[in-house]
Amino acid sequence: MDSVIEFASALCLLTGSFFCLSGGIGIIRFPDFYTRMHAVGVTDTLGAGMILVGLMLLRPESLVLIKLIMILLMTLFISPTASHALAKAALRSGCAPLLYRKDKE
Amino acid sequence: MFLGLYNYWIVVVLMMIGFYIVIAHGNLVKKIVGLNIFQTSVFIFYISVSNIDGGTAPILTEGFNRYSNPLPHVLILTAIVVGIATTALGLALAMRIREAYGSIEEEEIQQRDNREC
Amino acid sequence: MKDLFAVVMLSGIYGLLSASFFVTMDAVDVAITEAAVGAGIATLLMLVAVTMTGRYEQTASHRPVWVLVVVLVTGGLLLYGTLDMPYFGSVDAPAHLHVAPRYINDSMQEIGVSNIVTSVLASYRGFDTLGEVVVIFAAGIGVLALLSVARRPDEDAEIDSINVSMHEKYLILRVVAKILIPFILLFALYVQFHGDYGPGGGFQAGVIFAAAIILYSMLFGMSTARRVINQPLIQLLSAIGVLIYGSVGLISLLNGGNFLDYNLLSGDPVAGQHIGILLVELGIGCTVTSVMLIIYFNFAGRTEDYMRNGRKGA
Amino acid sequence: MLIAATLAILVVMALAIVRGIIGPTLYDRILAVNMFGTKTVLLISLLGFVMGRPEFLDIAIVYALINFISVIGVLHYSEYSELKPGPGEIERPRKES
Repeated sequence: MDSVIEFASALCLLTGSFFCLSGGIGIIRFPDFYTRMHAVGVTDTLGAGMILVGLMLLRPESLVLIKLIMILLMTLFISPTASHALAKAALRSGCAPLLYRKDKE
Repeated sequence: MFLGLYNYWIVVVLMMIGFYIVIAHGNLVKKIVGLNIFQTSVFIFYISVSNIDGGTAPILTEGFNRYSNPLPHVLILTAIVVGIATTALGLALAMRIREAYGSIEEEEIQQRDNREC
Repeated sequence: MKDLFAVVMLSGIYGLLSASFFVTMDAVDVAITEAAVGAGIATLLMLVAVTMTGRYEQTASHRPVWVLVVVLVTGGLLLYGTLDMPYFGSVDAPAHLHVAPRYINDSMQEIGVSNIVTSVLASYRGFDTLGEVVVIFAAGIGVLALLSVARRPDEDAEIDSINVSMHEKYLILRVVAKILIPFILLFALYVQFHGDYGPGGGFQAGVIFAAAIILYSMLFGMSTARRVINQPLIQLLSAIGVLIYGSVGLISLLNGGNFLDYNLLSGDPVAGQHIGILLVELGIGCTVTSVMLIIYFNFAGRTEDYMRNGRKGA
Repeated sequence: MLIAATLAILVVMALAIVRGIIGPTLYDRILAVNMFGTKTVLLISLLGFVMGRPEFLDIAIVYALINFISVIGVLHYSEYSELKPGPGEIERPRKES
């Protein structure tokens, strides 16, 4: 039983790290601001969630578990909100997406 | 042989970066950023001194008997909060200078002062 | 870098980075403080200042070589000085041999608090901390003296119009913030009172508390926030915090002990220490919260006035 | 496995710093700071487990909250009046009147 949980947590951690890494590559390689934000916004939530779930499986004690759940909840709240605010602010300031700019030309 | 001293080297490098910014840049806000870097290098110095091999955070629990030194932590904890308060004071001064002189570049302020004298 | 906005952003990253460094160095209390201060409040204040003072730095007309020489020479001398220092992490460094073992070994019996940092902060070196709190208080007064503007109370209609225009812009943020703000305040109280057993204490809690209110004032407008948070009250609170701290010291003096000797606050020395630390942390929390709020409200209020007048002038 | 995840996070943080330094527009930098903040939360939670004292997750919570507040603050002030960057963000020093 223990080894099953350990394996599951390792799996979660690995997939989480993979998502984070792909987000990191995305923020460097993508051509304009909105695509970069897409890369980060999507992978951040999922990657962070996976890693936190992996940690939860490692230490199913009361207080640590509760704190991890709180962090998870907050990540789920905060990360999309921040992305939304960022995109809105960028659009408002007149920073047009790349595709839109190409269409106009 | 001297590799065990690398923490001090990092501190010195950071400190000198801050020092350089404070001296070489004319913009007052940038000078304050430089001062902040300088300040953080001192924090890092204290904290790295307090660290002990195999030690753990100085909160007593069962199963640990070697803790890192709590005294520098206390000093730095208060220093950080005092640091932000003084930084705020510096920024407030910069804002007032901007209102009075229309600029926060050191040289322009100097020129205006000279003209008025 | 000429763009000061970028400089501020990078300094925010620097704050986050140094806080993770503090975690790896086992300094959890320091890390929590740096997290709240270096990454949050400092970045915000610098941004406000940059908004006020202009975004671009002018090119310096000359980069004197002597600056580099001075810096390099000082750095070289400092590096030379480090050669005599004890190695990183060594157990028998002079810093670990004098008072630290006493704190670590005796604080459980004498103070009864498992977080040694808290016991050293509030009890063993209580007088130092009093000094720090007074410095923070003085800085708050300084900012108040430099930046405060006499303002007439905003009219209801004006507030409403600002409110409506912001409502549209910040709708989603407001909904999320409404969920988060009570939680942040609650968490600040947890940090305040859990400081005896985990990382935390008055300084950290004060900053977090202030951060929650700053979030509110950003999303709901300065005028609304000014109505919710009474300015004279905050100024009073910052003084009251110092007063609580000082009077705890005076009470122990009156009970026949030394200044800030909490053993005499109650019949049992350990219980006395508990009461003393609790009160002192409360005082610290009050002062730090209200000073941070004073600083922020004056910075932001000044900027707001400047922007409004600038627009009218243009 | 914890170590591997920690290393991955460190690499991502380095990438975020690179974006923060080169990022052509202001919003790229804000994005980098935001991402760096989330990754710091994860790093601290992981470090707590690596060091064997996971009681210190309070710090990670503080981070998550403060990171949100600072991102909102940055956006709020970057929208203020004349400081808006143009698209493409021409970096030239501007004479202040």
